[in-house]
Amino acid sequence: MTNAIEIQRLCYRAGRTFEIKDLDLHVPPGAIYGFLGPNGCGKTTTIRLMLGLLRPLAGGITLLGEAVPRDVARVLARVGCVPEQPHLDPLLTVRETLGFHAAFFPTWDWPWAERLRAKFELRDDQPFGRLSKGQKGKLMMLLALAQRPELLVLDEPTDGLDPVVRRDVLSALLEYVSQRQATVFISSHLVHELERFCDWIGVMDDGRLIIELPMERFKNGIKRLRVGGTPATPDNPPFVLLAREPANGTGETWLVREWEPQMAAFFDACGVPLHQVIDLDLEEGFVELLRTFRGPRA
Amino acid sequence: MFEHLNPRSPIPLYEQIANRVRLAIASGELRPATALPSVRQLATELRVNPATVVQAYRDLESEGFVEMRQGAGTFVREVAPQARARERARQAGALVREMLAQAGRLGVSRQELQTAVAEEIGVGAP
Amino acid sequence: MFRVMLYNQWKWSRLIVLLGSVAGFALPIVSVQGAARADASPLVPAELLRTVQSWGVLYPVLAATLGLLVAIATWTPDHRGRHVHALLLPVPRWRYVLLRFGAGATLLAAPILAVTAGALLATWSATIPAGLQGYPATLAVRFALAVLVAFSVFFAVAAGTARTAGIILALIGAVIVVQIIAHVASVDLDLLGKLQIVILNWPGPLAIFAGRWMLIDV
Amino acid sequence: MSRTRWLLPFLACTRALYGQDQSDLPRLKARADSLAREWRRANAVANAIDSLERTRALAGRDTIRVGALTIVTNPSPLPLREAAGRAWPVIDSVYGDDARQLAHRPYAIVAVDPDTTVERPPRHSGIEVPWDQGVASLTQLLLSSVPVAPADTALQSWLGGPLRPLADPDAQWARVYIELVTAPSHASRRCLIGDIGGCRDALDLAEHGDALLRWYPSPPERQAVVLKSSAYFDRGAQLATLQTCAHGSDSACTRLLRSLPPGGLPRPLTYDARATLIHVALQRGGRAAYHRLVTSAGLSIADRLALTGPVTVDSLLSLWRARILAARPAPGALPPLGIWIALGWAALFAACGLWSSRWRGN
Repeated sequence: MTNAIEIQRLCYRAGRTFEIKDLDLHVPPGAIYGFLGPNGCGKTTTIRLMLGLLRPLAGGITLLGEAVPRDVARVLARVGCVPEQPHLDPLLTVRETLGFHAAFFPTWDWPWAERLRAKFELRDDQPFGRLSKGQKGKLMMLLALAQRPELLVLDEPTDGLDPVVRRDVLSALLEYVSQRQATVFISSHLVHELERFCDWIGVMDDGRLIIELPMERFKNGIKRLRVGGTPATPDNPPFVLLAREPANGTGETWLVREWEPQMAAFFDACGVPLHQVIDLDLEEGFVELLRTFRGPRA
Repeated sequence: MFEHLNPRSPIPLYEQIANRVRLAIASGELRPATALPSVRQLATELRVNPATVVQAYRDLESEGFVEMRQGAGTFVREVAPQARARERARQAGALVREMLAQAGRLGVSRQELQTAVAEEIGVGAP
Repeated sequence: MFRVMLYNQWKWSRLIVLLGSVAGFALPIVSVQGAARADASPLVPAELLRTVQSWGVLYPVLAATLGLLVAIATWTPDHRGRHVHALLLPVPRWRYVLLRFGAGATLLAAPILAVTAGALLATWSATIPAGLQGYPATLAVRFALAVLVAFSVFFAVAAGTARTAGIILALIGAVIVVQIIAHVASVDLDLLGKLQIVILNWPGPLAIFAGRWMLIDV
Repeated sequence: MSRTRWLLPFLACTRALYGQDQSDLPRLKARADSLAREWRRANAVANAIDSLERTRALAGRDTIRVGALTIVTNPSPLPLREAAGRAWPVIDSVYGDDARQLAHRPYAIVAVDPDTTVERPPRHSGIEVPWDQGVASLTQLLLSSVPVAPADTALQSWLGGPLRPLADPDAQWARVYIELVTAPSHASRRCLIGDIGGCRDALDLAEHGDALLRWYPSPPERQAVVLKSSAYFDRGAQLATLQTCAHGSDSACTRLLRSLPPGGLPRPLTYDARATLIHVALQRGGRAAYHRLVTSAGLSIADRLALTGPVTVDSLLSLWRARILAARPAPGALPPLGIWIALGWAALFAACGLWSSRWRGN
């Protein structure tokens, strides 16, 4: 089966400074794809390009097998979106907003929408403009889910929401995913949130995708190594050496990617003393990755 | 039962979930034929990827702790007492290994650790 | 789809539509008030024509105002959301624009019907002296067309960004500036006059607004 | 005019006469005779100069003949021949046999530079026409200045102007319809409704009775007439009366209208109405009708019209009325394709709504 989202050599430019250059991105079907990156790195722009809200300068975007932006109107019927800003008509009440949205989506599921509304404690007669930020966030997720999409594209769906609301929103999302094998593309800068449920990770910085890996490989592969002495950089290591810096006291700390436990043998073979292999969680790994990515150029 | 899952731990989440179930079965907290929460319930509740839950249940099934009945759910199997004891012993071993690793990072020596254990548990004298 | 769109726009423009309908209903009735007396005085026809004509100026004004306000109200919900929601709906853009246009035009049917009703009532209740005739249907059709043209003009302008509106204003400004320069340089160039002729005469776009709007005429 | 130059010494002479003794009348008579002779001679010279002037102005110029119509003009881009071609049938239909006299009464048209800043030599005869005029306006010009002998004063004063072909008959008939409907006069109202007597009153063809009461029998009408010509009464001693009238006093209004000189009372209908009536009579009467009309001076206007017809005035009036009713102008409505044109524009503008930079916007 083809990828749910496939982006090839995507280029876009806005203003003088911001640019997305040769972006490649692949979201396998059924994946929950965490899209990470610092603020202003181009995540939102990428998502807007993906949804046909912007026109790329070059490159191809395919959503669920359909070309974007050419066939975006057709494919949007199968895609649930939560854009970064709530953007609904402020005069319509919750009920009317649901009605408006439902009229455009052939797959709209009223009973489920009703259940979610009750679960999210949204009142029918409240105008969208008067909803709190958390309620708006819940309503946005409700709209995206109740249309029963094959693909969910969520841009910071929990940004600025309090923990309780965040938990409700994500629970609803995961409930939907477990019912239906939907693909989820979710961007967030709350890394630890993604750590719970993403099985793919893409990290973006400065308009480029730095890394795109299954979550386990990313998490297990990025390690900090304590190495004795200051050995020469080994030739053709089986891992990717991202950075090396002197540790306090003796030796050095190496940051490596694509590490596997049996690679300790490599150090034995080189005669370099490997003192310790330190695990990193997603957030640490992400931060280290960004640091080393930016380091050489800074 | 599934509180304190730690997504930041290097131990994968599915492993953590499976562990909790194994422990509960070993300790008798989960009786045989008890239904485990459905994948959907658990994924929703824990806010984890449903695939993670599925993998945890698969592992448990292959180890003989649970059986997955098509369309009905996942149920705890009758586990022989020796197997339960073996599991408890395994868990104990894991706890100790974790403790040792922690101690290593903190620079606590084996001797000191042994003493502390003896004191905390209250058996054996130096 | 159309139903929800219509409802959505109704929420935004109901005040305009209601006030427009009231004004549209009242205008023909007021325009013959007093002048259409039952007595057969030879003074009545002239007076009636004068009154009807002076009130008649208000029909194109009402039509243009309604078109403008409803067109603005048509796009306001989308402008508020920076068109994100609209662009994420699974309909082609032309269909969405058509839905918006159709809903706006449908809402404008209310004031148009009000004018029709008012005109019929006014001509029916007024005593029209010999030699004069009431033209409620013609007036209503003309009003409907004027409203529609005004709506579609402002609909197109309001659909654009501030930049689009800026371009339009700049074009108008450029014509005026060229005219002024031509005047200063005493070049015989009457752009504005020509433009006016082109726009306000048949088959110009705004010709429907020009001319006399007479509910009662010879 | 050149003639005044010759008149001045003559006036000076007559003035000097007053100083003379009353007794020597024969001498004065002889003197007056000699002055009259002098005047005739001077007049003859003036005429000779005028004709010389005309000859000079048109010397070596084109002469255009269409039918009996003769136009003398200088070479210019004016489409005179075409205009004459259009004007001639109209003129012929009005004047009938009498139109032949136009062969001896040419139009003198001087085409001039349309640029008003160019200085022109003074001219004393001929109609100056800027040479950028179109055929339509030239035709109008030819129709409005037909050089036939003017009709007698009785006819002209009844008509309220010279008798001419109708320059724009459709518009004139339509104007008369509106006039008939809106004139603030009971008479014209009656005429509209179908009372031929009313038509006769409104057109000032009745010879007996008080015009004021026939035309404007009710106080509001009289007031309306006064107010319509308030500029005339708005001075001197009449100002106070005018104000009283404006406040609703019928006696004041009547007094004001009675104070007008004979024939000064505003008539209910204007020149157009009476001109169209004459044209009905001319058309009805055939090619000799115009001749009958101008040669019947001395009779009443009604009789002259009847003679021109030659039918009774009443049947002329009913013909006239029927034609007016038929000429009811179209109300200010849509042109035939107006609906489709407007719908087309609306569709076009709506389509412009598609071309919006919002789509795939920022």
